[in-house]
Parts: sequence; C-alpha cells; structure tokens
Amino acid sequence: MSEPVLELDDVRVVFKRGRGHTVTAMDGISFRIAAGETLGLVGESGSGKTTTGAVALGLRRPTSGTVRFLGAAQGRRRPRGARAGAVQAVLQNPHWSLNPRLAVADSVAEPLAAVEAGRLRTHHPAALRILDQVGLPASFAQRLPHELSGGQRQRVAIARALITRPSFIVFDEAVSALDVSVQAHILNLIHDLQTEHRFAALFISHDLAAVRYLAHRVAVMRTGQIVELADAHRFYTAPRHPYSRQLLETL
Amino acid sequence: MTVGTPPLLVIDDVVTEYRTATRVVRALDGASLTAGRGETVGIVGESGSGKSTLGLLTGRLLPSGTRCPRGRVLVDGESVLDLPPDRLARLRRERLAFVPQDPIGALDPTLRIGRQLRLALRDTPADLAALLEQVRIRDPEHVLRLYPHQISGGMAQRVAVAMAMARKPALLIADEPTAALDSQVREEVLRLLFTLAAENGTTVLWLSHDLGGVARWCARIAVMYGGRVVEDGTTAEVLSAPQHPYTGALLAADPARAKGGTRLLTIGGTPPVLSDDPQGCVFAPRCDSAGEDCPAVRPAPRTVAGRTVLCHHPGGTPETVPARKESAR
Amino acid sequence: MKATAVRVRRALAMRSGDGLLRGAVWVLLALVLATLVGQLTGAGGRPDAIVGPRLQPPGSGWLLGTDNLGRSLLPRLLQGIGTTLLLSTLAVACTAVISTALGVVAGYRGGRTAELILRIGDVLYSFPAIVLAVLVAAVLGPGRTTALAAIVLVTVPLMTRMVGVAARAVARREFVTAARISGVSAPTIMLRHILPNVAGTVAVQGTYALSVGILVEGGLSFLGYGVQLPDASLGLLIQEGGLYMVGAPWLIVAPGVVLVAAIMAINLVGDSLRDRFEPRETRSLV
Amino acid sequence: MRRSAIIVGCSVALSAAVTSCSAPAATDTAAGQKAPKSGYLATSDASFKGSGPLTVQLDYDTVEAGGLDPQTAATARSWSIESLVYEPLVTIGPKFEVEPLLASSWKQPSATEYVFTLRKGVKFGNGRALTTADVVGSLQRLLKSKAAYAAQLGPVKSVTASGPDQVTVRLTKAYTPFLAALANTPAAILPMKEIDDGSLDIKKEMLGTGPFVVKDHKQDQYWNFTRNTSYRDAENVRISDLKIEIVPQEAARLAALRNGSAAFVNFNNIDSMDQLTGTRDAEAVSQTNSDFYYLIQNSKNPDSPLADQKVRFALNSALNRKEIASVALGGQGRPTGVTPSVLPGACDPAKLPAATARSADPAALKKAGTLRLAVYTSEPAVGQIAQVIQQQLAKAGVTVKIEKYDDTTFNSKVFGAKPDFDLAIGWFAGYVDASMVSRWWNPVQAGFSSTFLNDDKTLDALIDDAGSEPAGADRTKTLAELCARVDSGAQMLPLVTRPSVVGYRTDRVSPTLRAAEGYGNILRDIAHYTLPDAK
Amino acid sequence: MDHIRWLLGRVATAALTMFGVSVLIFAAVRAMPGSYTELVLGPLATQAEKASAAARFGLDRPVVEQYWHWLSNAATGDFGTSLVTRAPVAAEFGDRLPVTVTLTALALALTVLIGIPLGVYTGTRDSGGRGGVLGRLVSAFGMSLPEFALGSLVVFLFTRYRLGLTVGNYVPWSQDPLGSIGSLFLPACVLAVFCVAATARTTRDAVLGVLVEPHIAAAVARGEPKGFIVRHHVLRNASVPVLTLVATLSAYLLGGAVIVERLFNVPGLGSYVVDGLDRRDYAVIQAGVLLAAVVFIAANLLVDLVSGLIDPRISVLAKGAGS
Repeated sequence: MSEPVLELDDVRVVFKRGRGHTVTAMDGISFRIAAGETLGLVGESGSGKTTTGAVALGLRRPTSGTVRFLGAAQGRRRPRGARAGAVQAVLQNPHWSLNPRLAVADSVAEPLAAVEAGRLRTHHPAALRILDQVGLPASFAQRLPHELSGGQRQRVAIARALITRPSFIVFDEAVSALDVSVQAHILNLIHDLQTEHRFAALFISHDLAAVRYLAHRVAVMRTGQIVELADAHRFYTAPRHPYSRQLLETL
Repeated sequence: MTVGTPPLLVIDDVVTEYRTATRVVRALDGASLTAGRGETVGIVGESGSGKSTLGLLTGRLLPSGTRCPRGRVLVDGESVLDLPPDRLARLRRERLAFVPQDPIGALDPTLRIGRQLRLALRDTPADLAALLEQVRIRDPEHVLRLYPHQISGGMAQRVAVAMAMARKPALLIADEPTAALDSQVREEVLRLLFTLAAENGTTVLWLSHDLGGVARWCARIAVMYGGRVVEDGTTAEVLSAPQHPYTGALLAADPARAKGGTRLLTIGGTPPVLSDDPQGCVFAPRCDSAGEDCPAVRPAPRTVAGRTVLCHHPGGTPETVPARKESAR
Repeated sequence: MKATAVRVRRALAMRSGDGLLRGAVWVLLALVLATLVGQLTGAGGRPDAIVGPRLQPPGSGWLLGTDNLGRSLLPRLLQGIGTTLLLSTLAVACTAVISTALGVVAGYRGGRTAELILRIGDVLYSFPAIVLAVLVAAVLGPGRTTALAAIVLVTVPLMTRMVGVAARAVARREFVTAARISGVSAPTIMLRHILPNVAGTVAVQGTYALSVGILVEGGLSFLGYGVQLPDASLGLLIQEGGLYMVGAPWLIVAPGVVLVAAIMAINLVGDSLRDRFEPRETRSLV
Repeated sequence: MRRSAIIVGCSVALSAAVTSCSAPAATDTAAGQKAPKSGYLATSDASFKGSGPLTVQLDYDTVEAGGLDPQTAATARSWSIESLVYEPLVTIGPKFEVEPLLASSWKQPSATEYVFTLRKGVKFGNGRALTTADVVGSLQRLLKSKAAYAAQLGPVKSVTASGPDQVTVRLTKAYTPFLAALANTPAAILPMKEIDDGSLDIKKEMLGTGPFVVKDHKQDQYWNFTRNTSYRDAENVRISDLKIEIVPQEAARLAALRNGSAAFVNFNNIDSMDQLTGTRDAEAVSQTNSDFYYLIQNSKNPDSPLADQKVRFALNSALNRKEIASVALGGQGRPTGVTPSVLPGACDPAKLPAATARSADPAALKKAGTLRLAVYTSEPAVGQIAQVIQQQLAKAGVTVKIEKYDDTTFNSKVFGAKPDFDLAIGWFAGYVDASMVSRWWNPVQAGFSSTFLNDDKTLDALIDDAGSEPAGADRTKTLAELCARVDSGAQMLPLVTRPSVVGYRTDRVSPTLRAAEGYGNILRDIAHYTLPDAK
Repeated sequence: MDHIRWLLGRVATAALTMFGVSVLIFAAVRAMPGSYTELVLGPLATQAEKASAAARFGLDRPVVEQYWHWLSNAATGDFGTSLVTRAPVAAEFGDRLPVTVTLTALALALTVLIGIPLGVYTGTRDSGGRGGVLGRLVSAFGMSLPEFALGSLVVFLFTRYRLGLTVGNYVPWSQDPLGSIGSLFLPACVLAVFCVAATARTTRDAVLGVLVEPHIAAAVARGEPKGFIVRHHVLRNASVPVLTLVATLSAYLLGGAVIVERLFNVPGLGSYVVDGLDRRDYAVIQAGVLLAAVVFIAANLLVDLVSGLIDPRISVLAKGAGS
C-alpha cells in the first residue's frame, strides 16, 4: 500500500450551539485514502459526513486529532505553496456551483491561476483541454452557467477540480441533485478520470447505489462515529453492523 | 383498473405550454392517463419529462403564464380546465389532496403546527392529537405547539400526509414527497401514505424518480418522456420487461439495479425542449432501435403485452453491457 | 471578464415592454440634455446676469420670466438642474464606491469586521438626516463640496447595510467555497466573485440613494446651507420662489415641476432595475 | 445680521424727503380711512371705540447677553419690545424732533447744561410714583455700565437732582446728539428703588412706566403683555392683551396675515408687500429707515490688494448705489453716505467723490483680482445686494466670489479676532442725529472695527467736530467733509438705506405708523392704536 | 432563555452605538466655526467682552472636561442648560415633545391607515410579478415630492383660498386637544405623503414576495378561498418588512421634520435642534441628537422584538448570524 494521500487520526469536532449546549459532529474519526482509491462515506443527514469532508478539505480545523495530507500535518486553513491546488472539491448544488457572472473557461482556469499566478486568460488552453476530458466541446468555453443544464454544470465543476491535477478530491453529494441518466454519465466520468489521473477521492453521499458504483471501500457514519469501514464488495454483500444492514435494505 | 365504474381521473391528450417573456416551452405534448378509484399509479420521468406539470394539471394549479390549447382533464366527471373558480376551489377542498415536495416549505413559517392544522381542517371536525398519532408522531401535544422550522423533514411530511388524508380525498397527488428525506424516514412516510390511502380507497398519483420505491408501492407505473406517457402498465411487468426503449435505458442507467462491476449504460444526447408540435417520436434521436419511420411519424398508443406503449418498434432489447475496466488498486 | 461585460450590457438593455422605464429614462435624458445645452451654448443668457425688470411674468421677452433680481429664470433653471443632478450623481457615485467596498468586506468577512462596519453605520444612520446634513454644512461651510459630503454621509449607512446583506448571501454560495478551497486569495474572491454578483443590488440601491441625495440637497438649500450664490440648485430656486408664490408663482412652479419629475424618473428607474436584478418568479397562484 | 446690528442713536428725517417707491406700495389710503397726518403712513381712526386683544407676529425674539436689561440691550428688536414697558425722559416726534415724555419740559441754559422738569403723576407698573432719584440713578447706572450705548450719550460730567421734580445734566463739552441719544429705550428710566433693594432682577423681569406689563414670555415663541393699569394714560390704551408671536418663516407670517390669525406682522422681504394683493382688509407699508447697509473692505490684511486705498476707491467708484437700491431692494431703499441720507444735514450721496468720479481707475481694478464677499443667511436682502454688487464689479473686470455663511459663522469670520474675509456686507442702525453712526468709523473709539479698519486721524477729528458742533450751516459742511473722507478712504462704505416693511389687517386694527423710523422700533406708537368695534 | 440573552446582546450594542453618537455629536458641534458668544454679543462687542462671556457660559474649559461633565450629567437626566433660554434643556424638550409626538402620531396614523391597505390591495390584485403600472406610478410620485416643495405649495393653497384649515397657528395640547390635532393636521398630511407612498410600495413588495412562497401554493391547493389566504397567511408573513419601514419612518418623524415645522410654524423638536445648530447652543444640539438616536434605536429594538414574535425564524436567524 503506497503512502496514504489523506489520513485522519482520531479526529474530533465539537460545535457550541448557544451556552452550554454542544454538538459533537465528529467523535474520533480515523481513516486513510490511498492514491487512485475512492472511499465512500455514507450516512444520514446530521451524521457528520459533511463536517468530515470540510475537515478533509482543510476548511475547518478539528477540535482534536490530526489530519495528515501526503504525510504532512495540515495546519493552516488555506492550502499554501506546493500543496495549493492539490486538494479540490466538487460540491452538491449544481445551480450555485459556478459563478453566474464568469464564463465556463474562466471558472475552470481559476484554480490554475491561483496556483501558478497569471491572468485567467493565460490558462484557457489548459482549461479547454480539461473541458474536453469531461466531455464538453470547446464551444462551451465562452458560455455562461445559466446557459448550461445541471449535468453540464457539474461536468464543469469536475473539470475545475481536475485542472491543477490534484492528488485528492472530495465529492460532497456531487450527483444527488441530478437525474438518473445524467447521474450515470457523471459517475462513469468520475470513474474513468480516476483511472487516468489516479487521484484519491472521498465520495460523500446518502445514496448507497451511487457509492457502490464508485467506492473501493465504504465507511458508514452515524451521529459522528464510523460504525463500519469495509471493502466495498464485502460491505454490499455481507454488511456486519445492523445500521449498515438497515441502510442496505432500502437499496 | 377496476372495470365498470367510471375512472376517477381522465387526462386525455393534454397539451400544456408555459409562456415566458422570450419563448414558449411546451411541457405536455398530448399526455394521456386514466386512473380508477383506489388505484396506486407511479409516474416516473426525468426533469423536463412533464411529470410535475401533469401533477399540477389535475388540480389546475399551473401558474398564470400557462395555457392548455388541447385536451381534457376530468376528475370525478368534472372538467377541471373549464370549472369556474369557486367550484374549482370546492373540488380541491373536497376531492383532491396534495403532498408537497418540500414539507417544511409547505407550512406557514409564522404559525404553530396545531394552529395551521385547525385552520386547514376547520370544516372537517378532527382530534388533532389523534390525527398525528395516526401518522405515528410520538408526543403529538408537544409537536402541535412547535413552529415548522423546529421540526424535521420527516415529521413535517407526516403532518402533511395527516392533513391531506384527514379530508378523505378521492385523489391524492404526491410530487417527489420523499426527495428531501433520508432513506429510513422515506420508507416510513411511504408506508404511512399508501396504507392510509388504501384504508380510505384514495387513488394515489406518485410522481417519483425512485424506480425501486415505485416497484414496492405502486400497482401501476407510467413512464413519461418529452411531455407524453410513453409506457403505462402494471409495475412488475414494465420493470422486468420494458417495451419502450426509453424505459429500458432508464432501468439500465439506475446504479441501484446495476450488478457489481458492470458499467452503467448511459443514454446519449440531452432531453428535448419542445416549443411546438414535434415531428415523429421525440426519443428517436437517442433511441438505439429507432427505424426510419420513427423521426417522421408521431407514434400512436398501442397495447403490447398488457400495457400501452407509444413506440413504432416496442420490445427492443438494450445492447450488451461492456465489462468495466477495473482501476488498479 | 468579457463575458461579464456581455452579461451586464444585456441586463441593462431596456426591456421593450416596460413603458414606465422608457418614459423615466426619456425624462432624465431630456433634463441632462437641457442642462448641457444651457451650460454649453449659454442659451437664454448667463444665469446670473441681470437682464430686465424684476418679477416679469413668463413670455414677455423671457421664456420663463424673471426672478426677484431681474435675472431670466430659464438659464438659472438650466443651471439649477445641472447643479442638482451633477451634485447628487457625484455624491451617490462616492456613496456607491464606499458602500460597496465596506458592504463586500463586511459580507465576505462576517464576524467582528461586519459587526464593526455595521456599528459605525448605525451611529451615522441614527442621526436625523437633515440635522446631520446641517452639521456637516456648518462645519465645512456651505458650498458644493459640503452638499456632496452631506449627501454621502446620509446615504452611505443604508447602502452599506444593503450591499452587506447581498454580499453575505453570495459569500455562502458553493462557487465561493470552491474558490477558497483552491487557494484563491480573499481580495481576488471579493473582486471576481462577490462584487459582480452584488452589482444588481448596488445599481438598485444607488438609484434610490440618488433620489434621497436630491431631497437632502433640496433640504439643505431650503435651510440656507446649499449651493453658494449666485449659482442655483433646484432646492434653492424653490426656496427663493416660495416667498413669491402669490405675486410670481412661476418662480416656484418651474423648478418644482422639474424637481418632482427628476426624482420620480429616478425612482421609476430604480424600480425597474430592481425588477431586473431581483426578479421574482411570476408563479403566484393567487 | 438681524440680531446683532447695534443702534446707538436716532436721526430726524424730513418726511418730505421720502421718495415715492417704485414698487406698488400699498400706501394709497384705503377707501374708509382719513388721509394720514404728514410724517405718518397711517394714523389710528379715533372714531373706533373697540378695545380688546391684539396679535402681533415678529420674525425673531430679543436675545441679549444682558437678558431683559434695557441698558445693555444691543439690538433694535430688544428696544422695540422693551419700549412697551420702559420709557425714556424724551422721545422722537414724526419728523424726528425731540418731544417731551417723562420730562414734561426741559431748558438748555448753556451748550453743556440741560435741566429737565419731570411730568406729574407718573407711576411704575407696581404703582410706585416716579421720583428724581429714579432718573438720576438710572442715568448714572447707564453711564457707569460698560454698555455700548453709554458712549453715545456723549461726554456727561454729572447728573444731579436740582429740585423736587427737576434733574440737571452737565456735559464736559458741547454734544449736539445728546437729546436725541436720550430719546431711546437704553436711556429709559428704571425703578431704581426696586433695583437697589434687590426686589427686581432687571435681567429676568421688566418693570417700567410704559403702557404694558409682561404677563408671560416663552423664549423664541411668544410674549404676552397686558395693559398697565397704573399707566398715566391707561384709559386711551385700547389694546387690553397684546400677544407677540415669534414666527421665523416669512411665508408663515404672510399666511397668518392673510387668514387673520395675526393682525400686525413685520416682513424683511420687500416683495411681501405685493404678495398681499388680492387679500381684502390687508395693508402693507414700507417705512423709510435711517438704518443702512454697508460694505466692509478688509484693509488690515497686508498682502490683500484692499490694503491699497487706490484699489479700494476704484472698487467704490465701480459701484452703482442707485441700481443696488432699485434692484436688490425693489426701489424701497435709497443711496446714502455715512450720514444717513434721510437725516437733516446729511450729505448728498450723489456729490460723493466715488459718485462724481468719471470712471474707476482701470490699473487699480486690475490689481484687485478675485475677491471673496461674505454674507449671512438670515436676511435675504443681504444676499441680493451681494449678487448685484457681484454683477457691477464683474462689469468692471473684478471677479467676486460670494460666500454665504450662517449668522454665527459670519460673525466669527468678519468680526472675530482674526478676520477671514475680503469684502463683507452688513447693516448699522442710523440713529437720529446724522453724526452718531459715524462713531463706528473711528476704530479706537468703536473697538470692534479695529480688526479690519486702519485708523484715519483726520477722519477721527471730523467725527469729533461733527459731534460737538451745534446744528447749522457749518455743521452741515463738516458732515459733508466727513462723508467725503469716509467715501475716499473706502474702508467701510455705506450703500443704501434699509427699508422696514410692516403689514396689518385693517379689519382688526387701525395703527399709527410713522413714514420714517430712527430706532427700528416697529411697535413705537402701539399705545395709540385703535381697534374697530367687535363686529 | 436565549431570547433574553439575545435581547441583552442587542441592548449592549445599542449602548455602544449611543456612546458613538454622543462622542461624534460632541466633537462635531465644537468643530463648527463661531460660538454662541459671538452671536449674542453681536459684532460690536470687543474681543475682551467675548472672552469674559465665553467664560461665563463655561465654553472656555477643555473639551474633554466639558464632555465628561456633560455625559455624567446626561446619565442623571440633566442635559445641561440652553445658552439661549438659560433654562434646563430637558424642560424645553418636555414642552416640545408632545408637539412632535402628536405630529408623528398623526402622520403615522395616515401612513398605516392608507399605506398598508393600498399596498395589500395593489399586491394581491394584480396577478403576480410587479404588474400594476398605476401602483408604481402613484408610489413613485408620492416619494418624489420633497417636503419643502409640497409644504410651500400647501401653505400657499390653504392661505390664498379659504379651504377650511388654517395654517401656522399651533394650538397647544393642554389648551384644546381637538384644536391641537386640527392645527397639526396639515403638516401631518405633508409629512404623510412620502410615508404613505413608501409604505405602500414596501407592503406591495412584501405581499408579492409572500404570494410566491410554497406554503401559499399549498393553501391554494387545499382550495382555501383567496380572502382567507390573504387574511391568515399573507398579512402575517408580509408584516416584518413593513414593520421595519414603519419603525424607521417613525424614528425619522420623531427626529423632527425640521422643514415642515418651520413652514407651518410648529414648535417641534426638529426646528428647535436646527435653531440650536444655528446658534451653537451646544446643550440643545447634543440633547436633540441623543434623543433622536435613542428613538431610532428603540424603534429598531421594538421591531426586532415584535418581528421575532411574528416570525420565529427571525430571532433564530439573528442569533445564528451573531455566531
């Protein structure tokens, strides 16, 4: 097993809601994700899976426990220097995933411009290349988000995440707002891109079917704890934890 | 469909168009559907297929900018499209009921749950606490005093179901009632909805994209594409042996049904956006078993293997499924 | 950025259907044109030149008659329109820049910075408008810059609050989170993502601030703190005309009608801009 | 400067000198009224028998550092309100001749000695009879106080009671305006007994021998007076309750006069007169005043072009006082020299050096460059004069930038310790004797003008001579020299006289209004007003 | 419990704002050129007299000392004495407050009785979107009439022609309450024109906003009659923005409508404070501005409280926003 891309070791996150009333979103979460591997993270809303995603992305510092990315402990909130652009995300709501005032090419080029400086225009060629990889012809480059369908917008979001050749991507409910047929396209796309780019992926979803299609390993979260972490095939055929069985029943 | 008694709902060849400032969008392009008393019909289709418009049509709840140039809609014999406003309101009050997609949004944020229920059920005497217990809400007295933003989605949907069923409607229309809910809660709400409907003999129209759910709960399934009902028959038969190519493609694309390791079969192209009478079958450009007549001639409904299908070459089998390249660990 | 320009141009293209908006824009254009022609070609003579007997009714050699010093009212009115519109537009431009900067920072940063900015805004906003304006005029001495400063101080608090709310809503969107994740710097996020998406609110609030600006300038002139003699602003003309309502009603009617038309046109443009930038679906079933 | 113009004496005007005004003055007698006696714009109709309340509206209230003490009162408004309660020894007739009041008669044995005989049966508001001690005490208190008015009484050596009802005043040297100076409210006779025994706080209450007594007063809102029952001529005072309302807004006062809620109103905009056309029973008249507007040229600032007398005189010659009077004041004002033109012996403004100079010296004008002209907001006429002057100087190639400040800022910029202005416009009271106002042109004596006037010894000498020479041909010659000197020095230039417009309801009151007024006292003969019988 | 804690938080910030206002007004007032001594002594007083008068009025002490002296007294309700009337400022405010309060009450009554029904009517009548060209024209016109122009016109009309009401003679409340309202009716109307137009527009917008809410669609689906929906659901949901506007307007009116008070010769707070500004009567200005600030903040607090009761989400949001 090569060096894990991302490693969470006994991570806890506690929120203060009003005086004296605290909520534990993550209660001792530990897992590893290797390059080219996808960990599916499933659970009901309020199970803490979104907070886990935020901690993995470095958006939120854990109350305790360590988060190691490519071996180095992740200190500050905003990735700096070499590791900037190594971590990317594809988030849920296609309607707001892109800046309505920016053309597609600019949105996709932005992460590269943040890493390698320079104006957005200079990175358009790279943007066009990556757009082609997600199945969008060059003619989409100058379009505005309101001219695209939900599926096309999610493709642009994926292209934006890939342009800096990240070693780790978080998919937070990336397909749950899409129609079944469009969802199929996106799932196939993610699968093919991972084979080619070999990034590590954390696929967060409440849709067990979609997770089964992509994940190599599956973690089930409930009220801030991982109740089961297993290889995907074994998990879907013989789930051990009763809560996992309950979830699979509805599939 | 119980033969003999006249069907509760008749939607016959209805065309509905939305008029926006810049262009006209045709949501329904000659949709037809009938449902008898007590039937449970699942209407499946992707966004842009017109299923939501069909749901709203039955209660004539389409926004002001829409027109229905063709077709009839009969609920319990009354032609919904021509009813004067007061009789339409009475129809909605006495015969119809709706379960909303966003349960919390459908409740008035400034009123307590109890007050809203009393207002809605002011002419049907009902013990509110008993009503909530019927939909298995623990501690109903407490819930009645809460505001909508203080309760979970699941609980709000149960209140909505209770509110709807308390009026003993003849027809219940539920447009994606469980889209926003988690899997467990989703099952409970569905179980409640269908058992109460069955007890009351209410016909249920469930608009959904959850094929599995429809399979479990609905006796009949209608698949919609491009503003028309392309396949309409008993659920088990349709899902096991789909006659219309789109139904087949839809089933193949569903990850829940894909066997481990097989690649999802995707449908090429994008869903159509109609603005006037289309030539031929709108699915033709994306259909694998399309012949030359498909793009030219508009398919008429025909009965094949006990169901009605809108296709010139029904029964085509989806192409073989290529093995999936495994990514090296 | 080109796409943004296309987007903005298209947004501002006057929707043909909206008659009110077209009418309002025509009124404003007519006023601006009239004052430009008046100032440049000196039509109707120099505004402060004493040309004839006092208080002559319109038409007798002077289109709009003469005022209490025997000056022709027409050039003074044209100068008045120019002063009032130019002054208020300039002031509101400053307000827009200040409020947008403060609003975007407050909206994006949130927390203590937002609290501080809003607190300062509250301090200014709790001053009664006219008292604040008179205070500024007294401290800085009457004149154009003072009127400008007064308008800015009166309109900045509300506009900052409005832009702040809009910016806060945009800051919560996914594309801003995505930009933060990919390491885009805060100023760039504010300029590239937050600012263009609050442009609508800025335009709408800017127009309303403009009509408030004109009212404040008028109020200041009415209390004697406005523009310096012998220049004229609409407020000053109305104040001077107020004394001669019986003997020379045209002295107050002409500037009054022009002032009301200008403010009304601006309010209507504001309403239309708000329709365009904060469209509300027309799905009401009632 | 509505509140802060000082009045130090009063002048005698020949009513014949009142030119008819071009604006449609409403002095044409209303049908039912008798023609007014000469020297009056209107006289009370004796046939009216009515008595009762009267409502007067004025544009601002008295506000003095010294409260209601008449001796330290500095503004015309204070004097007119306080003249309802306090009376001086002598008063001014319609043609500005000195008439007896508390002193029934007086003799002038020599140029420096005056002997007054007190009138019988005069009582103060509290019923106490007037005594010579009151007279002597009042005049001595005035002379001792540092009040500005004290200087106007001239060089008084002693005030003594020279008999049971006689008081003698001796001066160190002849001072012609003495009697005229005595005929004003600051020189009124105070109840010295009550003041000395402390039972009266002269700053807060008023107790005098006049026709009215104060009932109550709310600063800047209203005064309520009632008839003084112990007044010597009480039965002829028809007004039982006099209410004075303070209404700053001109339009509001105009409205009150139109709808009858006020019977007698003052205006400071000349055109208010023709705003009343078409309103039945409403009359507006314009009194000619000895007060006049002046233009200060700040000559004390070394690096300002105005330090050069030739530049100042050139600017003076570029002015056209007639046009200022006809345009800015609607013809109601008249050009004047430093001796108010309505006063006897006053110099003729047309003969002044600047007026007779053929044209202004172009070289000097070019040196003037751009000048700042400071004015204040509370009086519209000042702004209008400024704009007319701006036009006239523009024709002469001098650009003038008008800076309009609120009253307080104007005071600090023009009369502050460090003056910050080039030109400024204000107005002085003209008093009754032609020479009295010229006192302010001597910076040493005046004190306040030392910050912007250079002392001119010959001018100071002329001021003293004019003050001491008895009325007559050679005094008129001295006054003419005085005017010419002021005009050529051109540091503080008198411009035009300041009109005072008053409006009244003919169906509510029949007033006695003088054609010319020396002390700016709008309420001068209010005790003689008659009221029509209640309909 | 949270509600009280949230309220305490708001009161604390209000106190902070008040402190900011007091410092700003104290400094600004002294930055104005000239002082009361120059005004009252007139131009002809010598510099020596002015200096002694300044000492008498206590204007010569260092600013910080004056501020502290004034603030500590203000805390106990003594806002210092007016230089002009030599009387305590609080007394004068006491006399003038009922005038401004009556004027504000009348204007607000007109605003609520006409503005809100007009807004609801135009909001619910034209179907959806922002139709109702007439509605927009009327409210745009109402909001574009400056007080000084409209006021001058009304004064002119009601004096030139006999139209029943007289202008300018204010009848004190103590003398004759009905007469007092009569004398304040015209100025109240002039003030109300802007307020009615603004309220009508805000109400119409709020109503239109609510009509597209999902819970209204659900109510329609239940076959509820239109009147029922408006009465029970639309009004409540639309009331928060309207309440906020009315609070701001009342703070504006109580702050003193200077121009209308001057035109109609109403002895209200606004003209008194601006006169104070003219005459550099520091105590009057400071007290006037503080009073206006208190009224503004109190109005906002009241609105937050009431809107928290009407729409429970708001107090949650407010608390949420704070974290």
